[in-house]
Amino acid sequence: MWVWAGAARALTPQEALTLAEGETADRIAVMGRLATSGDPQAEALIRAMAREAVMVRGEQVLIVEGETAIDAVTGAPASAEGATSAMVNNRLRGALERALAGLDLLGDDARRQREAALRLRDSLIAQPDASVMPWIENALASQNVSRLDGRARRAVEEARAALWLEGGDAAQRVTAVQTLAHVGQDSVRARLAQRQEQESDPAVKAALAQALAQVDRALIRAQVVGQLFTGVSLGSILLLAALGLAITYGLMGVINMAHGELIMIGAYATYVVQGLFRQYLPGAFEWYLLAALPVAFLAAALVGAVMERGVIRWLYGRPLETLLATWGLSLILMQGVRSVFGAQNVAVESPGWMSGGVVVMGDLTLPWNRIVIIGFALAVLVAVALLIGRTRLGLFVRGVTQNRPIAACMGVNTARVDTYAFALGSGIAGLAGVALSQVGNVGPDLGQSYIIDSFMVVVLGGVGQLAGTVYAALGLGLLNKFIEGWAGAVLAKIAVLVFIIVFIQKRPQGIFALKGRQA
Amino acid sequence: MTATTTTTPIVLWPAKGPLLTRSGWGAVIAALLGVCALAPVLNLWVPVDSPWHLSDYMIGLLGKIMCYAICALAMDLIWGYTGILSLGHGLFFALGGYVMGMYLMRQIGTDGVYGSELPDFMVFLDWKALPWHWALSDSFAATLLLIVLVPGGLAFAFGYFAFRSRIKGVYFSIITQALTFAAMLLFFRNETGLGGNNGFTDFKRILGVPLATPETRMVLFVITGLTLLVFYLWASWLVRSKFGRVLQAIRDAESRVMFCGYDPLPYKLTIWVISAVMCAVAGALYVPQVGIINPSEMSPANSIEIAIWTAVGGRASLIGPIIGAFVVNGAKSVLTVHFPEYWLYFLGGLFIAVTLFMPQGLVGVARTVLQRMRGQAGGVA
Amino acid sequence: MTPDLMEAGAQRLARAHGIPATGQTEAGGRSAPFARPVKTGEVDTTHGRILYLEDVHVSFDGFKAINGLNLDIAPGELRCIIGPNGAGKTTMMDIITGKTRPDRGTVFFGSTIDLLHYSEPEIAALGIGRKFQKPTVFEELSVFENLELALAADKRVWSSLRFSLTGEQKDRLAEVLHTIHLSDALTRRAGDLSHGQKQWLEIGMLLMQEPKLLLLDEPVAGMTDEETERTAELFLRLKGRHSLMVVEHDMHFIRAISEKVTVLCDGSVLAEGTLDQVQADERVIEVYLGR
Amino acid sequence: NTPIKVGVLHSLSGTMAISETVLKDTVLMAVEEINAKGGVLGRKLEAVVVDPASNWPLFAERARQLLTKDKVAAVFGCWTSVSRKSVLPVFEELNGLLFYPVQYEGEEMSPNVFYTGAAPNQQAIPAVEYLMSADGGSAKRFVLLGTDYVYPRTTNKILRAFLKSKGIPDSDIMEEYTPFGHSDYQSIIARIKQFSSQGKKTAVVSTINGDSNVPFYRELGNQGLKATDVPVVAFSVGEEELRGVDTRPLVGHLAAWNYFMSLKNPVNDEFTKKWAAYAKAKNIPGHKDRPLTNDPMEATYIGIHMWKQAVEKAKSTDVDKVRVAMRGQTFKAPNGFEAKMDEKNHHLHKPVFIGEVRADGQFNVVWKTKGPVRAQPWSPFIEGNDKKPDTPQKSA
Amino acid sequence: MLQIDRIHQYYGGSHILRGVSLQARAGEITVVLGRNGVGKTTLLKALMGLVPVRSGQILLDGVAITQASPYERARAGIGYVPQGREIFARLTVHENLLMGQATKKAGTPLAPQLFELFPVLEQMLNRRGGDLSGGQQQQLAIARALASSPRLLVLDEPTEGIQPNIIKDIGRVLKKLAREGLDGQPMAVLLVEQYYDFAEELADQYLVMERGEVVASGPGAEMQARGIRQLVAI
Ligand SMILES: Nc1ncnc2c1ncn2[C@@H]1O[C@H](COP(=O)(O)OP(=O)(O)OP(=O)(O)O)[C@@H](O)[C@H]1O
Ligand SMILES: Nc1ncnc2c1ncn2[C@@H]1O[C@H](COP(=O)(O)OP(=O)(O)OP(=O)(O)O)[C@@H](O)[C@H]1O
Ligand SMILES: NC(N)=O
Ligand SMILES: [Mg+2]
Ligand SMILES: [Mg+2]
Repeated sequence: MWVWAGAARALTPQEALTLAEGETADRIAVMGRLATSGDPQAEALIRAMAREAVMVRGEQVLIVEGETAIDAVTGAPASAEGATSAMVNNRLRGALERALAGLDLLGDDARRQREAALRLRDSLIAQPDASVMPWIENALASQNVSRLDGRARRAVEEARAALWLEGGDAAQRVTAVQTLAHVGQDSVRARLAQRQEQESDPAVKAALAQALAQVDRALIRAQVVGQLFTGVSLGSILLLAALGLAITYGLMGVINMAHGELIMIGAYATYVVQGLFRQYLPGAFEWYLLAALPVAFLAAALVGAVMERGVIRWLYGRPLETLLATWGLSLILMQGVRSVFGAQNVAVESPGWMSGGVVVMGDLTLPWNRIVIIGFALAVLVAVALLIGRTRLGLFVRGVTQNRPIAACMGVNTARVDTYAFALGSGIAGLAGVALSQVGNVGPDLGQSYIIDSFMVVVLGGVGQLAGTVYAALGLGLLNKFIEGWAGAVLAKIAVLVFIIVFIQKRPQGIFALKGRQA
Repeated sequence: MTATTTTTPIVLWPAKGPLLTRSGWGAVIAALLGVCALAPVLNLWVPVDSPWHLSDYMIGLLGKIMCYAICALAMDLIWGYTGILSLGHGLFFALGGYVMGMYLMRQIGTDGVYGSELPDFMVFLDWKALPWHWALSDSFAATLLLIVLVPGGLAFAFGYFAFRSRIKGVYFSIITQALTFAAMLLFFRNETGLGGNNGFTDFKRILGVPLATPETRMVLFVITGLTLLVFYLWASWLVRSKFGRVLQAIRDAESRVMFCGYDPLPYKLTIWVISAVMCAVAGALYVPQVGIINPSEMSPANSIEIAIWTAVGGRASLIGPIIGAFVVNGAKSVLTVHFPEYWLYFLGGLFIAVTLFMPQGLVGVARTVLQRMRGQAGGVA
Repeated sequence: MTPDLMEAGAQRLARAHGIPATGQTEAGGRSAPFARPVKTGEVDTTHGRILYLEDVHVSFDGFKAINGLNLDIAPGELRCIIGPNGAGKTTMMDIITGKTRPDRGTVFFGSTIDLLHYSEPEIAALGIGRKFQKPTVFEELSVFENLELALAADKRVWSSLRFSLTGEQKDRLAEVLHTIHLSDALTRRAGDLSHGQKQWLEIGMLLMQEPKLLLLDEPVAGMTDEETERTAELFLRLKGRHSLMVVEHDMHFIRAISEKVTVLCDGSVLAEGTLDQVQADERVIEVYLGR
Repeated sequence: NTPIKVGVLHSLSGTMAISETVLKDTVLMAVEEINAKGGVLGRKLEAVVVDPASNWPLFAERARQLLTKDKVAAVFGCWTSVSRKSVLPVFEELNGLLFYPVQYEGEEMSPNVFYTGAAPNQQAIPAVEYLMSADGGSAKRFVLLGTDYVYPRTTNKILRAFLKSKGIPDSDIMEEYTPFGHSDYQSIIARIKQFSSQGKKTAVVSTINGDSNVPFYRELGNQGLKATDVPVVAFSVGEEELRGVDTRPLVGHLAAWNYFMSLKNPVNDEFTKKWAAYAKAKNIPGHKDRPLTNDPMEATYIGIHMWKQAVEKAKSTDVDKVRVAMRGQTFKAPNGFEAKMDEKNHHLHKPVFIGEVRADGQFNVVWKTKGPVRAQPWSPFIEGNDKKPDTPQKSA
Repeated sequence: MLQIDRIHQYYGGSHILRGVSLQARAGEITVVLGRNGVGKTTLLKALMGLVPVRSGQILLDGVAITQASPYERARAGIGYVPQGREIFARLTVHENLLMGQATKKAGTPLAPQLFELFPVLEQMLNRRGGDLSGGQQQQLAIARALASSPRLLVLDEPTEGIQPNIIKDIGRVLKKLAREGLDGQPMAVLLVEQYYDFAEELADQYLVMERGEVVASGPGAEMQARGIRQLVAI
């Protein structure tokens, strides 16, 4: 790291060119100088480098924003005709990030300050670099105090603690240990453990032992929470994938092998909506997913309705034949998507608010897309439960699926109810497709990877039992992630399947067996 | 019953038909001749450029499809007649194939890429000795035994527990699917010692005889054909016995069967194991003919396909599934060549058409057509 | 744990370890020489009872369907059971045939066979036949095949594989066919029969089984008066050689066949006696017969 | 003057269609191009396309059919190693010719196959060397992450031996496998995070199979593992695989290939333009709006052109003659170098590029070898391979 | 109200209904008698549209409903109690009754008269239909049909499995329903019955079927005189 220098120095064309095009080591050196120069032009150039918006035209270094380009040194408008991009590799990118952290810490954007401070802290915990100390002290010095908000200030203090831990006196070390103990991260644990091996001072040693225990507790807590979260998250995905099937199969008895393809249709609908937004509503792109929900629901529901009207309605009461016919439908749908969209995957971007994650308990990151999907699954579940359990349509669906001719004799338009019900189940599959497009592939095979899991969930829960479906999805998600924790992904998957086999032995009708005479 | 009943009336007994009808026997004999005489002659002795020549490619294709037909027949016994839909029969097929594959791997001897006694994949994954489960793979006799015992044993154990727990219907289907899926993942693992994802391939000889000769291929073809015929006759006999009727009764009303004093467990278990073993034998015949066995044979989709051949041909008629296997796989072979980009539409369409318009499968259609023709003929006469 | 539960547990353990259960079937406590499944004809009725229920309780989600039921039936007896809808008659048959496990109570076949330790097919093999309230036959099989399956014979896999009808069995089949008026329908699919015909077929299947004890749940429901009469005749003929327990709501039919009538109500016995006695019982009139 | 038939054996349906379909189109494009220039030996080429449907036994059946019924002069096909292993005996028995265009684990050298994809030393080893260099971040700790099948297993075995030779202890290597089609990488990424927080610079070497990459990278982005902290270098992730990913959070992660679409040279400009035009003309879904090229496409393209040159040199399509003529063939490849078929080992000499993911889904080349590298299909890091002959041997 | 005109019906090849005609008038109970398998149930199924008729006509208030689908017939005011109860086993008693009033507007409360008729149903409102005893199910089936306030009530052996006192109740109810319905409007009742005494007591009109044909008919009062009991018994 470089030492903070107060005096401003202007950016020279030569420096700019080295930064843009030189050998990596030279570029890093130049950047170090520039970052501390206090020259706004230099700061602009560094930030542009980090955005990868720098180009070189002959000897001239340009900052390019869309169509317009300016000379990096003079700030004058320039032409980007024939310019080539300045390349950034990881090593340089790392240095750039550190430089930006330095700049941000002294800037006046509180959010950036906080992020910069955290980044600084983490990098110092991982690799203590004593040369940064003066700079930290500077940042903490009285004239800057007002500039750092509480969180950022704490992070900088923690960064200082990381340095004190290695280079401070005994008292500083004890303070450092106590400060760091609150940062429940694996890297802190590693650092403290390393220190403990070298430490001779008894007071520090005692503090270390205490801190280690504290960090360990925090880590275990975080680990448990993390595992629960991943389990619930996997469960929510299984649930979403299975909910539609819980209707088309669980209630209606259609062994719908095309269920996965209905999910796929939902995902492709998302893709199409994304494309439309990008083209016609780029300003609202962040919110394209909200528009995709109804579109995907309707698209899948429509396909489902057509399937029901065209094929499935002739097969009620012959469940095993629905297997054959829907298998055929699934082949057709898959190849259809291949013909229209190509065999390769298509890109579905997550909107900004679903990217990244929230950091809790040290360095446990809970990704936003997972959190959103858990909430979404819950919402869909509640909606389905209400619809099936509390509405007249739900009642008709249940009645019709149990005894079609008699329901008709009661005055229920069974054909229409069947179509609605199947379309509803299909539409929910489409909604699942929207969610799945945010975590995995969107391609013609998308459905195939979920169909088996979906059936397992519905059957394990007990056919026709919505509550069972929920328990099964969550149970399998948690179990899978728990086993994966110590046996690896492959064995976990096998173990879960074996578990299903054994479990069904104990409960031959699934978790929520229909009790009573009609079981 | 009590003697008070007046005279026992004369009842016309339903004619207990012979095992096969006259035309049925005719077809069996024709098939026998076709497989054992016609095919070898057309393939081996008729010159290649003659229009009558039956190509090696066709022999390979037919041999493969006959193996599938055995699977479909086995599926029919358990699904069509007993009402138990297995979505895991691909597992038994694959296990039979793996047992045979292990033997064939050992037959490679030191002719492999690494010239080691061990199969190649073991060499480059640093295995120093054959793992225990390869112990008997050297012996052909043991292999034949294991082809029956391994899948049969697994089917027995699995079936015993499942049927004892009275797992039925879709619950049974799903756990069979889970079973084959789990096995697939297990076999994918390289640690399992069965070649991982690649499985076994590059076989050289069987019983010391090179595999890649037309003669060996023809012998395998004939054996497959004979096996199919024997299984067909055996299955016919089974379903016409009282045993077969109990199976159908179980399919229709299992609890009533119990109240009649039958314990369904041994019945289901027997047919389940028979069916599994049939598949295993098919798998064992399949591997030397196609030259590869790997875990994708255990993928759930493959098992579903077996059920599909059966349904297309027509359940609960033994000839139906055989026809189904030929039609679906034949269609696949032809269509993937002539319409590589559209064949799935045709195949999918075929499945839909069969379910919608031929609820009894192809055999049902044939039956109605035959009946119509007979009816007309009768009308004229 | 109550003593009878311990006893039950001990017996279950014994069965689980393959200790022959046949010992119980031998009269006078003699132990059976071989561990073979029990056979019909070995029921010990020396104490004058073929069926014996004591203090049986069953509840479903807290609803007491059977509530301290006591009942016994003598060998060769024809017992009629009547009682309001929901009294627990069908549930009682479910218990006897092993379909429902009681919460507590004793159910003995003869004086030695504790039925609670047997599964449905075992109970059927012991010699208890049952006709369901809703007729159940093998719909895809022909009338003939339905009867043939029910025929009393060794019902193990190996025997069925080698089975063929003997002349004697054919005669019996013909006789039963005649009895149930389905001689003309021999080859028809059972599923295509009308409701009443299915009832008859099911009775026929029962007869083929030659059970010691027949449980008949509303056998004449949906039959015409004349058919009802014929059924009554049939039951009277069977009586003596077989024991019968008949549940019916048809009082004419009951009158035609009954010697002793038990009235169930709310899961226990309300009254017992001849038809005239129970018909005169105020409580029975109140809950069942009506005025 | 009948056309010369060539077979195209790529899955157009099933799980592998995602990757393989575009290779079929590449062959068709090359055939069209060759025919436009007058064909081969004055005869037109005719491509026989079949669909082995991602079904390995079907690959063998189709191969036999192409060789015996259609009597094709050469076959371009296969992607997975298992499909190649499945057809290999057929090609050897019938003495056919297969051009295999995908990077693979090596340990094979058949006289009936020409391998135009990379062997491990043309991809995996240079990539790891780069990670250990200063520019690559001086990684000291490695996560070897792959899909559980033979290519990743073998590659990782080779890499482990290589890392050992560079002084990396076993405790600094973590090896993890996921099943095919695995789509939930939450736990694994959490574990990588933990593994990487021990103070030493950590890098991930990914041999995750195509299908699982999108979920993997998505999770990576969302859990905030950035390339500057823990770079991931992948061997099966190219332009086509990234099509399905939002690459902004992935900037800086790496891939190693012998070709990138973003390479700037005249041959590649022409190649990408040709492809774009072809995709538009043939209305190839996906590519008609956003044409992409990638390494296996380039390898396919090189393969068919080299075969054409060899046929012209041999003046015959006879397999034995073509095989001899193939040796030493050269071709100006889109990667800007002259690709050369080795005189002996049936593998191409290829340059190695390391690319960093850009925000637009393309790659910035951050490192490359000085020139083409000769393939070592028998990796020296596997015991006993030093005794292997350097020429293909027909298996007995 | 209801007029059935020479309908013919086939199951596959077998001719089940052979030109059956009948009339059911509002305010009257029309009873169909006949032995097992003569086609009584089939007749009612044809009336409900559950099986197609080959020829003949079915008129409700003079409007042909021969081609109408079952639910349209229900909406036209036919309530049906099928043979064998056919209640919705996995719906609760309450839900079964709600299904029964599918023809009414959503949210219509259940008619309290139903529970006056069958008090046991009120006790078991939340029990699953399939768990009820046979007789309870039969009562539920009748209540379910009444829930739609039909103008024509069709019952297929409604006394099967019901305890005597309730049979008596049912008899009284049917009479009352025919005269004044649930809401004061007379109702037509078409009853298929084997229980002769019950039938005779209720019948305003009767028909006897044999092998798919109506072989006797007339006013209920004359049944005894014409020896219908014997006719049915032969
Ligand atoms: N599985 C169950 N769950 C809840 N209640 C049940 C269950 N089985 C039976 N019941 C209740 O137990 C009571 C007894 O039923 P059961 O069928 O034995 O009556 P029954 O005497 O045969 O009547 P019926 O004459 O109407 O056939 C009834 O009220 C019934 O609703
Ligand atoms: N689905 C069917 N397929 C073929 N024949 C049938 C079918 N259903 C009924 N039958 C036959 O049609 C005839 C009339 O049957 P239906 O059920 O109408 O008789 P029913 O008069 O109601 O008799 P029951 O009094 O026994 O209920 C019977 O001979 C029966 O076997
Ligand atoms: N060869 C491969 N990538 O499977
Ligand atoms: Mg009852
Ligand atoms: Mg009837």
